[in-house]
This record gives sequence, C-alpha cells and structure tokens, in this order.
Amino acid sequence: MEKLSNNQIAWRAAQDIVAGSYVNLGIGFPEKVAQYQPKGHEAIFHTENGILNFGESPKPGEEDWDVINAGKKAVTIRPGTAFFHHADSFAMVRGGHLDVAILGAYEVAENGDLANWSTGPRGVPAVGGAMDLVHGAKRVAVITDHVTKDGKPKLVKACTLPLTGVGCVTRIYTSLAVIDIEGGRFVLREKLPSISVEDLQAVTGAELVIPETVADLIVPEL
Amino acid sequence: MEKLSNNQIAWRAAQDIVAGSYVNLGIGFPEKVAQYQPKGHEAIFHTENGILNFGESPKPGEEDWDVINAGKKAVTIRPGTAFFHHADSFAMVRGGHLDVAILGAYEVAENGDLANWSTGPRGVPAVGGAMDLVHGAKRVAVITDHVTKDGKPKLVKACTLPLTGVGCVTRIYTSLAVIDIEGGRFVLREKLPSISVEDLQAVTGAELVIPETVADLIVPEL
Amino acid sequence: MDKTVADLATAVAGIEDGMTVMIGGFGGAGSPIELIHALIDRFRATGHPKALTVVNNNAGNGHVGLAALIEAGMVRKLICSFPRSADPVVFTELYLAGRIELELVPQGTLAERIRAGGAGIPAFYTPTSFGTDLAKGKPVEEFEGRSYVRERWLKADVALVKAETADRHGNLTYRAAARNFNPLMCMAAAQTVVQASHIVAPGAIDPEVIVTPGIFVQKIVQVSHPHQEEDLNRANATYPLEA
Amino acid sequence: MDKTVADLATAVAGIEDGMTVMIGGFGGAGSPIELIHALIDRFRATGHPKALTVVNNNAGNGHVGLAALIEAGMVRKLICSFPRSADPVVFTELYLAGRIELELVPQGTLAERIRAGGAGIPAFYTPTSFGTDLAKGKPVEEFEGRSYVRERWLKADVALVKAETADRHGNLTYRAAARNFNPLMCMAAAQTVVQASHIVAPGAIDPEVIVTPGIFVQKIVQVSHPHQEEDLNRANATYPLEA
Repeated sequence: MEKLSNNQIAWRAAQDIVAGSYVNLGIGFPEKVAQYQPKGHEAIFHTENGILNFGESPKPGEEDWDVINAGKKAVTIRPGTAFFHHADSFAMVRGGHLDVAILGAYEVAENGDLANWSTGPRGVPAVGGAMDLVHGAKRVAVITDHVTKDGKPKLVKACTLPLTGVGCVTRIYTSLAVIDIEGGRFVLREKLPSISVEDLQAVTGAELVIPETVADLIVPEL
Repeated sequence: MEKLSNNQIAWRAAQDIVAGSYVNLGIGFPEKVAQYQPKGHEAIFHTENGILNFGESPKPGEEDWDVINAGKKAVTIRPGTAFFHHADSFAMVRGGHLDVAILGAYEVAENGDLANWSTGPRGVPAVGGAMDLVHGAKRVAVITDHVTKDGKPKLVKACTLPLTGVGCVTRIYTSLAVIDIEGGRFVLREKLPSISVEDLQAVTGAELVIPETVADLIVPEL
Repeated sequence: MDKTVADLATAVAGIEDGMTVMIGGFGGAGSPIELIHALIDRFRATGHPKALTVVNNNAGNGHVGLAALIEAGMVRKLICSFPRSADPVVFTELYLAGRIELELVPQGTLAERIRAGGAGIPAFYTPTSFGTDLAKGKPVEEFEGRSYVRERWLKADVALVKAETADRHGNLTYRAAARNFNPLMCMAAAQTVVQASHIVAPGAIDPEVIVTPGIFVQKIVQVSHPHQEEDLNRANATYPLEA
Repeated sequence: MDKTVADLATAVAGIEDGMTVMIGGFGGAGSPIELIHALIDRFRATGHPKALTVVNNNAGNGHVGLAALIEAGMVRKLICSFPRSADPVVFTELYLAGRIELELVPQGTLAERIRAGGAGIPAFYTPTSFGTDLAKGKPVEEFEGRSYVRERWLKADVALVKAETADRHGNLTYRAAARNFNPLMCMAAAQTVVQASHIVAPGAIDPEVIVTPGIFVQKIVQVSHPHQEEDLNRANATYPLEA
C-alpha cells in the first residue's frame, strides 16, 4: 500500500498552519513540521523550556547548549526571540495562547482521546510536557503513521494505552489520510488517491464517516 | 497621660528590625518606620506595587511618578533596586518571603485578629494589599495609638470592625507600650515608665498578662 | 508579522458593549491614558461601548483616564482593590448613588486571579481574606492545618496596557513601577491592546529583558509622549485634553 | 548586605539528611553542576547528606551532575517530569531495581506547583492530566463545564540554582533557556543557594532586567566558568571531574 513518508506527513500538517500562528511542535517527529512552512507564512514556534520564536538548528560545532528545544536539541535565536521561565512558558500553554500544537501519537480514539506518553508499565515512565500541551492550544493535531509497525490501527475506537488527554485531538494527519474528529467520530477529509475508502477503513480501528466530498491527499516528493 | 508621638512609636518599631530584613510598611503612618532605621542596619523595603529596595522620597520637583510606593507617593531607586509585576510582588508577600510587615490598626484583638481596612458599611470600601500583607510576613507587627481619638481602647477582647485577618498580629507598638500576642493573650513587654500597669490596663480592652520583667519603654525626643 | 495599528481609534475599535476590559496601572503609573481617552472619544461619537466591566487596581483620580471613563457613564461594574484615592469624586458619587457596581478584591488576590486567568488555572486557594467579610460565600479548605479561601480566575475580552517599548511582534518592556498589573493583564485578555512609547523592529529588544512575550499581545499603537495621570491631575486637567 | 559565600563547600553546608532539594535546569541548560558536585564531595567525606528528595525536570544524564548525585546513593526520591534521557543508565537501573522512588509530574504542573510553593498558594486546579493515570487519587472539580484536577504546592528546604549574573543582594539574571525552572525554585525554597558566573555590586544590574529579585536568594557563590552538562557528557566526563 502506498503511504506518505514522515517528511510528507509533516509537510501536509505544515500547510494548515496559518501565517502568524503560535505553534508548539512535540518532541521528535513533529519537529519536522517547522521546515515545511510555506514560504512567507511566518509562524512563531514555542518550546516549553522557555523560548518563543526560535530558529533552525545551528551548524554542527556552533551549538550553544543553553539555547535548546524541549527535545534538548540545539536551536538558534531569531530577531524577536524571547526567553522566559517555565511557569510563564506553561502559562502560554495551559492558558490557551498557542494556536496549534502538533503531537505524535501511539493511539488516537474517535472521541479525541490521545495516548502518546506511555506504552505501559514496563520501564521508566516519562511524561514531560505532553499532558499540558494537549490542553494548551486552540487546535491540537496529531501526525502519525496510520498503523503501527505491526500493521495494527493507531486510530481506534477507544485507547488501550495510558491516556495523555481526554477528548483533546481535533485533526489527525496520517501516512494515508487527513481525518477530523467531530462529534466523537472520525470524519475523512483527504485520502491518498491510490487508496480506496474500503482499504482505508480496513486499517482504521473505528468507523470512518465519509462526507460527500473527500479531497485527494496530494503531497510533493520530499 | 504621657504618650509617645507617632514618630516615637515608629522609632521604637524600627529598632526591632534586624539588619538585612525584608520589610513592608503599610500605607501612611507605618511609612515613618523607614526613616528611623538604626545606622548601619540595612533593611530592604518592599512596596507591593512592584519595587524592592526603594529609597527615600525625592526632592519636590524631582519626582518620577512611575517610581512610587503603595501609597502613591514618589520614592527613589537605590543600588540594588529591582522592579517586578504585581503577581511576583504578592508572591513575595503571600509566599512568606518578607521578614516583617508593619501595619496600622483600627483594632487588634488579643487573639491576634486585626481590623484595619474598613470602619463599617458607610462610604466606599477599599482594601488594597492589607489582607495579603497580614498573611505575608514571618512577623506581622502593628503600630498604633493605644486608644482612639475618643479615648476608647484599640486593643480589644474581640474586634468589632470588619476583620483584615484572623490571628495574624504578633506584636503591637502603641503610644504607651510594647505588647506581644502569645497564646491568645496580650503580654506586656515594655511600658512608659510614667504609667502604672493599672493605668495601662484601664485603657486596654482585654486583660494584660504581666510577666516578671516589664522593661521601660524609652524613646528619644523626635 | 506586524501587530502595530495606525492610530488609537483603530486600537480600541474591537471593544463592544458589555465587555470586560482590564486596564493596567497602579494609581497613575502604567495607566494607558491615551487608549482610555480614545475609547471615550468613540463613546461620545457613537454611544458605544457602554455597560463595561472594568478591572483595575483603583477607581481613577480626578477627571482623566479611568475616572473620565467612569464619568462618561460607560462603566457598569468595577472590579478593583482600592477605589479610594486623593480625588475620587467621580466613582464615589456614582457608587453612593447606587449607579455603579463594585467588586472589591484584595490586591494580591486580584493580581493572582488575573494571572490565573492568563495561565489556565480556573481556581486557586489563598490565605488572603480568610475569616473576613470578603471571603463570604467562598469555599474554604484546610491544608496542613491552615485555612484558605478558594478564588476564581479573572479573564477579560480586552486589556488596555501601557508599555515602554514594543517590537512589532508584541514583545514588551515597561518602565519602573509602571509595570504593575500590565504584564498580567496581557496574559488574561482575549485581545491585548498596547500603547508603547517606542516601537522597534523585532530583535531590537534583548530577548533576556523582554517582560511580556509577544504571544500575549494582539495590537500595538505608538504613543510617543504619553501623559502621566499624576501630572495631569496635578495640573487639574480634565478629559478631553487640549491638543 | 552581602549574600556571597567564599566557596562551594560553604554554599552547600546547610543541606541535611532527608531534606527536599530543588535543582534547577532542563536537561543540561541551567544545571548547577558545581554545586551538585560540591554536595557529592561532602557526602563522600562525611556520609551526609543522604536520603534526599530531589526535584528536577529530569533524572540526569551520563555520570555528572544530578546523575552523579543519584549514582552516589544520596537520593531517596525523585520528583520530575521526564526521567528518560539520552544516557539515563544511572536512574533507570536504580528505578527498575526498586531502589529509588519516583513521583512523575507533568512538566507544566511541576512548574506551577513550584511557583505555587513560592507564592503561598497551597493548591490550584489545572486541566492537565484530567482523565489520566497521573490524576488518580486527586480531587477533581468542574468549572464552567470543564473538569480540572487539584494539585498541591511544592516547597523545598534548599534550592540549587545556576544564574548568569548575581549582585551581592541576590538579584539574578540567567542565560537564554538556562533560565527554565531556576527562578521558580528560588521562590519555593527556604534556602536558595546560587552559583553565578559573575558577581557584581548592587546597582550594576539594571533594575528592569532582574529576573529573580534578591528577596528569594540566601547564598551566592561565584563559579566563573561553569561546566555545561551537555559538554561534559559529550566528552564522556564522570564525577569527580579532573581539575
């Protein structure tokens, strides 16, 4: 089955970020979204460890390890960067001042529940800022492969893994489709042209609502 | 009956401020305490509108009306002054970071209750920072005339006016005496030599506990 | 990104009847006189906005700024800590005549409620006001043997704020004790409107010294030589000020 | 007033067995490596302090700083948001062996609990963690139709903090994202101990740019060229560092 690469999923998510938005990108895969901002669409990125409006990664050897993102990767400052402490930073998050948060997922349920912090009781649990971010933005979106490495659905009727947040996700960008969560249902908005609705439904763990218009999910080679 | 002037009461209160203390002085009469700091006893004054370590009043005509105290009087900055916003300022207060708050009083009860913000339902009520300050300092002291203008006791069994705080006052500097509140009782520590314990009791609205040693309250002419 | 607007009238255009408006300042320090006067100008010309709920530490002084806003009859309710002042005639008369509502809040609780509104904290406990008339009707809880009062967050539709320097992204600095409630109100309003003495390019303010990050600011208007309320009152000025 | 102390040993002298110690930093940024190592030095020499409860965002990395403190066996319990890291071997092994206690707190809740401890707010409500395992056993309340979890303040006996510049009164500035939890921890500890790269006279820091006012600071020690945890780990350094 054809599917989008992570870069392509990130590209698609980036297209929905309105110019001038304040955006927080989760650690890891979501960080890729920043590089696919449409030209001239200036978004401002927030990292919860205390920087607003940071820039891209420095060249190797030019890192300043006091200028890092939430994933502890080196970033850079830009004209208009601001520094602040953790309480102010999470005031931005919890207070609803971010326009968009884009997060990864282990599972997303059709009611908007998200599981993305724990794969169960094994090992050392670590939550970081995930539970704050899911309540922090006007729009909480997820980017994810449509299925797990074993081919199991990540979009499910109800999450089986420990929850990060209840009813918080409104849009999911997957390797196969763009899906909104509305009224506790998965609503299909876009899908790869090469995949039928039936095939998509077969790898989705809850019923897809199919509106009259489903757009083609067209993404450049990346 | 001999009594101390307001300046003298303020002087006496100032002598108990340990060098290096962080101190908030209430609006009006308590502001006088600052000028009687013993030489070399550097205390640091906090004003709840956002200045730590402010200095004395500027000369007339040299006021900067963005550099004011809680009473809206012009003050000055000093080496080491810091500015901050109101939430940080009341974090200092409520969080117990001040060593001493010195406040005025309409009434103080023997259990430490203080009434100093409202004389009743007439007129426009105004509370300001008083209710925060009574919970804000490691030591909350009151300076006051021993009696009202009508000669009625201000140190009472129970407050009759609306309370500012419950059980918050630990020491009272009056025009006649220095009194601690301990175990819900007024304990006499110092009195003017010219006044007998009986005379003092007569103008005090609750029983004075008289310990073995009561020091003379000796204050310079001011 | 450029949050500057051309003039004061545009800056206050989004304020509608019945809205809650936070206004920065403590006494005269940090009071956005020009934004307030622009709002009164609009009311005089159009009859709107009216029936406002205003949040400020005080109730205005003399006949300028917040006092003039109240005097113009635009304010239905005031939420403040200290509505007494050297020259409080405007508020006092309306209040005693029962023509303006007052919610009296201890100053530290007012600051914390505004911060909570901005920080997404719907309620918190404070020792302040426990056992007093101002705690009446509020839930009380004991923690480690001490009693605390539960207070709710305070949010606004609009905040009117005075800053010293703004960059075009809305990053702000303030001047001395004119800071006071201004940074908190920036956080707690859906729309924060700032008058700044200086507007500079992004990057012109050191990122270490920014007090209000731009995420909390929606509109900026330049007022190069703002009036200071205290100066106006000492000169017995009244709204409208002479040009 | 002069809050400076002569050396690192004096700076950490007040920390006793069983105390709660907040340690600033997010990853390596803002981590007071020299203060932590001085504390380990003391433990090696005297057997104290031990059985500490440590509050930090993370659980240390490699074999320096917080990781070395844990490795030395001085930490009974860790309160943190993210005890996973690039090289978390020290904490992970102890935790999986059941030899160290973990209280996992969402990062924003951790920050707010520390701020609340410093601001005299014993409890507050947050949407964070509602409906999740981390809210189990905590009171839940509905406000305006949305559910919130009640969280308690967090205080400490001592905070170990890394600042950029301190004046002798304890007024502090930080460096970039090394600010993180440091200013909050200054507020929440009975005794705040600061290592600063620069110590200057009162007045040498512009009062507008002070991030932590001196009232929140008790001891300052100069560490002119502090180690950065990230640099140490990239060099595979281990405690004790070579001089």
